[in-house]
Amino acid sequence: MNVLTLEAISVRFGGIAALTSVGMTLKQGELLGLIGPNGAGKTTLLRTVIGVVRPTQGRVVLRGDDVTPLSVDMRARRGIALTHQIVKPFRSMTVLDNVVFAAGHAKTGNVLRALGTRSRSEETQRARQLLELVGIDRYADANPNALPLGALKRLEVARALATDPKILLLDEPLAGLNHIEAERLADTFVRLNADGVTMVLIEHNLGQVARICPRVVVLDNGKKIGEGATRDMLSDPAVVAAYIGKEVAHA
Amino acid sequence: MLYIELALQGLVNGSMYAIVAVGLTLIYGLLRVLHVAHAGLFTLGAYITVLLTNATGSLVAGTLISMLVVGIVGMVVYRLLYEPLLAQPPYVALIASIGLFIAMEEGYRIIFGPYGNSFASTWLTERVTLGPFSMAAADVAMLLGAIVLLIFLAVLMGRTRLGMAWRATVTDPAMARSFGVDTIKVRYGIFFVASVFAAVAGSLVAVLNNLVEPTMGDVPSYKSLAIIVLGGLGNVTGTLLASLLLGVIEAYGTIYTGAYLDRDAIAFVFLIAVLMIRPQGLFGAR
Amino acid sequence: MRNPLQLVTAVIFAASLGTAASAQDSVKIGFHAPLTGFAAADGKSARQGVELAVKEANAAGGLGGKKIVLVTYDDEGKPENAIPIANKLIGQDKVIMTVSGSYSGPTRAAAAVFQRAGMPYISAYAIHPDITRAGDFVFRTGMMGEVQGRAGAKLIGETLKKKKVEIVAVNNDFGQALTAGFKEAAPKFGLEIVAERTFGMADRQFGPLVTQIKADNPEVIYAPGYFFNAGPLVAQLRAAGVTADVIGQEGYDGQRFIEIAGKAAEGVIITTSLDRDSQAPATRAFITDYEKEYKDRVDMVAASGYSAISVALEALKKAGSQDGKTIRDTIRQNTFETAIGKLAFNNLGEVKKAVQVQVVKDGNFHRYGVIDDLQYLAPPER
Amino acid sequence: MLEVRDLVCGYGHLVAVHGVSFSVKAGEALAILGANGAGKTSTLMALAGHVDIKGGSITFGDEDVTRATPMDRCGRGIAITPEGRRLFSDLTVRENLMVGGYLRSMARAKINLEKVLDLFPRLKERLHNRAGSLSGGEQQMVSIGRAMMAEPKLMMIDEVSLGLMPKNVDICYEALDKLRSTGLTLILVEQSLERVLSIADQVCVLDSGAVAWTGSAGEARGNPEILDAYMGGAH
Amino acid sequence: MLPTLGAYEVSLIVIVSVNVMLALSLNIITGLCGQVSLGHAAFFGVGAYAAAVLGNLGVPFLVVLPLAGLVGCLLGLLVGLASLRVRADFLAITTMGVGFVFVGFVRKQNWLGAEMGLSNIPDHGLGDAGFVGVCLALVVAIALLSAYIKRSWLGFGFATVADDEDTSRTLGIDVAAYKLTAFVVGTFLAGVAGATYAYFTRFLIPGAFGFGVSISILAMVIVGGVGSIWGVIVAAVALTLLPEFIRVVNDYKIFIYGVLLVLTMRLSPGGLAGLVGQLSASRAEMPPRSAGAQP
Repeated sequence: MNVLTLEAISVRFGGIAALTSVGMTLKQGELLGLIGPNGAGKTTLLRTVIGVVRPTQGRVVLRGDDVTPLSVDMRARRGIALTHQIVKPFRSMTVLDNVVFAAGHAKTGNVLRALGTRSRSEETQRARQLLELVGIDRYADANPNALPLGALKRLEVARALATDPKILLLDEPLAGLNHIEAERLADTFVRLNADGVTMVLIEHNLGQVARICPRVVVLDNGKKIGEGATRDMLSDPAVVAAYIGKEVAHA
Repeated sequence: MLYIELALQGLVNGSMYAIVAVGLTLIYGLLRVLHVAHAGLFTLGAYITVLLTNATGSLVAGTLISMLVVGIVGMVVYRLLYEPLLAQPPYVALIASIGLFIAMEEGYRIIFGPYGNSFASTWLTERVTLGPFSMAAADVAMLLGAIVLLIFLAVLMGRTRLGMAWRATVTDPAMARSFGVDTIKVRYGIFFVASVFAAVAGSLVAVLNNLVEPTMGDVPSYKSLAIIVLGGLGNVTGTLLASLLLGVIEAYGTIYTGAYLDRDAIAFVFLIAVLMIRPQGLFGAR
Repeated sequence: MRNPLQLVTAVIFAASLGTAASAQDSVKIGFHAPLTGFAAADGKSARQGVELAVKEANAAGGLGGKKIVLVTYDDEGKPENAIPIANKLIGQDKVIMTVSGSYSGPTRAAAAVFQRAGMPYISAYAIHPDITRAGDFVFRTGMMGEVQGRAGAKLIGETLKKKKVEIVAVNNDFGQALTAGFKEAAPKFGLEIVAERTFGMADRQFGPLVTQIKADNPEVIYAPGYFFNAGPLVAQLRAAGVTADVIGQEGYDGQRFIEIAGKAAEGVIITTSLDRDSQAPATRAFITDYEKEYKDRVDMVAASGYSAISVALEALKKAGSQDGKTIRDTIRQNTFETAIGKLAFNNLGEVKKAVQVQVVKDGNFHRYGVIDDLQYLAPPER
Repeated sequence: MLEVRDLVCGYGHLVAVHGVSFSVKAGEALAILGANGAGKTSTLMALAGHVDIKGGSITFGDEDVTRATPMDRCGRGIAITPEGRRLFSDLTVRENLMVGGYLRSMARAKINLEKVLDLFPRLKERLHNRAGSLSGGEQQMVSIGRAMMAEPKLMMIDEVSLGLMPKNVDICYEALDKLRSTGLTLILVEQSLERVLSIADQVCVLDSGAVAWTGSAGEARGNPEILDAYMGGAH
Repeated sequence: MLPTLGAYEVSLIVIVSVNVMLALSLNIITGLCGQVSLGHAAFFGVGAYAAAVLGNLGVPFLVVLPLAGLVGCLLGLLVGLASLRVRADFLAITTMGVGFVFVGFVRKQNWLGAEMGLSNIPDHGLGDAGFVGVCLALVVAIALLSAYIKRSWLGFGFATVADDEDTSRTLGIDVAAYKLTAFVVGTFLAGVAGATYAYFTRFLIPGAFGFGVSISILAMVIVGGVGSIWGVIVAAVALTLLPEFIRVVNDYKIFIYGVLLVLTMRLSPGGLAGLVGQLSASRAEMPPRSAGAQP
């Protein structure tokens, strides 16, 4: 069953085509890799799915419903979550509160409801679990400004997970992590995926992509140039020429 | 004919706005601070010019010394007020700046008295005739002053290495330092140039009105904030165009809609209308 | 950082000592004016006028041997400040009457407080009609705005015999009140109002307005405003080649107007309270003493402040009592010789007096005429 | 050439590095490795002069530069390619590079500009584009080029491969290799072990703000388990 | 109820109360929700004029209070809608513009007294003690409401909108609803403060709601410490009474006020709340605002 279908998405920024008629489907429970050169339009595609970017053409269909006209927050409430490539923690609050807030999504959906409730104990507990899950629980009470980039990347993941997403869009979550840390976080993704969270992963760490994503979509220059089993794609001449270069990744 | 003359008068006013606001937008671009006290330096420039001109008999000498002194005071303001607050949220510097502006205006009143000062001899009635148009000499001086200063600024910012270093400092001061740009000097430099501009504007306004008062910075203080927002905060060209546009709109507005809204309200109705259509200002923020 | 704070504390301390020092055997009179803010120039003139009068009265022996002490507060020209000031003057400072050297906003707000407390209150030069309507304890020695507007119309229509008038008024209560009075009286003098325009208090550059006035081509420009507007306006009008007569009012009245406008000020005629060429002893004494005391020229506001407190002191002397009602009745029943002429008050507490017409000649204000036609100058009785 | 002794540094009250010592000889390439939060970037930024140094010393050449300003360090020949590249995004590529050569004469800057363009021919057609409009790979090239413009003796590069596609990583490493062959001293902070060990001579592994292991790149390549022990972070 | 109070004390308490209400109301918009407003006096003015008009129509004071608040928040809703279009400094200047347009509009409206102002606002009929009681009750109620909002999930949401509204949106926050709520609540309370003011001075002129008033309200919020309820209350009381206590130094009063603003910001940029925070706890110092641009 397709949870998410992108129908011929085109995006233009001030006359420059960022995406040209990109179509793609995401199956329930899938862990899809989204790869391609820098500037290929991967991040733009994820931002179109969550609604930060409005497509000039095409539709975003979530479980059969056209969500293209919906705002970002409405899409988030339908279960789409995004981790930012350029980290965006709430810098005025602690790492823990960043996640607590996201975990309170049921209370913050309606302004009156939000005004009527004060208890944060459940959400705090859940947030601590999530910080532990991504391995940054030792930073819980720190200010995000004091964290190294890799930890902030993981905070993005924990905060997105706190919204209990059905579809998790991960934009380079492994950047800034060394191979051991990356492997550990990738394993976490696999576990979550097994628990039923559908995921799209943008990542240049092809080793991890090859390890955890059965299927990838390859973008180049705003167009889809390939889609299929990860192993096949990583050896596809067009993909190698555009993306991987002369050294074949250690897949 | 009337329309053209109104537009010309609007441009004269717009030129004054431009000379004040360009400095403000430079400083905003550099520090992200709404430097309200800039208008206090404008008033200081006017006072020094009037007092020195009356003492020495030379308007040129008075203006030049005023530019120098106000430029230095501008650097002092940066050093004592803004530099220690750079790490704070911008509204902290805003309130500090407003406090300084209030204290400056009151200081002028206490020192120079509330009645204002005038030149011993005036140039107000001198006129320049150009074809069918005839303008007060002071108006022409304002227009020419604005053109000269703004060309100077454009060349400085766009064509020199110093200008490049300035713009690099605006984007990322730490990195600019790492490549040898002395960002502290750059900041002093910007404050000096911006404050010199304020002094020139103050001197020109002093000549134009033959009146320098403690509160003469009030209108520039908020009007130039509106202008730099209209121009797209930090955008120098945008600020220049917004100044002239606002000058012209006020000129027509005071004549044709003055019965319904006062001059400030006309300016701000225009501002709000523009921002609702273009939230980043007429010419976009940098 | 410690030094400025110490300085501040020292100043406050010294100042409070200063007020505390003068205590018994004295009569306290309250005074408030805008000493800071947009109207600080008028506040300073008013204060100097009032202080001079008190100084002279004390030199002449005070009030029955008691020293007169002036309690002065700055209201910044804001109504909300005037209320606590009025209450403080009444409750804390225990003054026996108060003079306002302020604009209409603060004066109107304070008037209600003094009325409620039953304390006589004299406004020196505020123009708002509602001030005296606060009640029978409130008096005004200045002209109501409407009255002065009517005088302006009479001046243009009867004395100057001009017809086509353009009104160019400052955008505040002063401008609005004068315009209203002028327009009310204009038909009676056959005046044709060709256009009516306004400018802001803060405006000093009138380029577009001047261009438009030139196009409107009036015979006379009636321009209610203050010296700081009028100086640049008149200069810019003349610079643009507009030769129409400019008629001003008491807002122009001061040497600063002439200094700002320079030669352009020549020939400008104003309606005001002070006649500089008057031979009346009270006026001559005031002008001489003021210029000697402050090394500065007199203006209308200083004269008004001086005269308002002269009325207060004279009334206190005549009443021989510190009771509010007695003082009120004394003011009401008497006439007073002041620097701005002979003053008497009607039922509402409005002054009945002549309007002085002055013209700028050779860099000074001089007498042009007097309008004492009570048909047009009579203030309302209720 | 560079001697770091007992370096303690951090932001405000927060101490990120407690007592790190290492040295780099002229012409050498040192790789600084470690888990996230181990203090690698802080160490590099401290060497560039952007972090409060609370203790220890940094000697460059024969001179103590512990308290030197970033401008001074640049003048002495230390250049940085920072994490996240941090280009002057409103300036053009050419202007970015010229700011890199700010302390050099105009003539020298022009010669150096040619060198950068020889190394990264792709930047030629981008010279007048805004740096902010470039793709990640191109930005990294500008960042390396900008550091080259300063004519450094020591170049510090923080995570050159961060967010870059494999092909661009290759291009950047090739460029670094070429620079190294000209005798330039390098300090590299990197997460991709394999790439960095192919170019480094010496390795310094940090753990929780302190040096956990140092040795030659050869040793490190031979015993990956040594490194792995410190890569997992505090768990 | 308060038998020993003289008229002077009563007038001070009322003025302080009005300013505390204004500061707290702006604190909801600026302090909690991060939308800096330089035009808060407009909502204050709308409330005051609405109260004057309603009062003159014979509506009793206690009914006028909430109605004035409603009129205030009607304008607040409009400005809130504008806040969805423009951000940060652009919003600050837009709200400043709203302030100027409001004053410019009233200046020309004869039915609102135009330049001559509105006088003859009826007496509130509660007597001094009753009026003071209403003022204090309003202050307490608004303070409690602010404290409650701050601790609720609504306040939590405000904090994220203040911090980074785009990210807040990706977490499912209807940013528009939150901002509008902040504006509606804040401007309602400003309108109530306006009504209180109108019945206090019983005389309104457009100039009483100008830019300077907006600035002084914002100064109270920032000197108190953005978002801190007790800090804002203390600052509002202090900044209102300061000129009153140094009235004896008439000539230097405003000068001292300006200098104190500068010194407060210079010595304690976090305002009173920040100062107390620094003194009481050994909290880790926050590193400076990131000066560098993101790639």
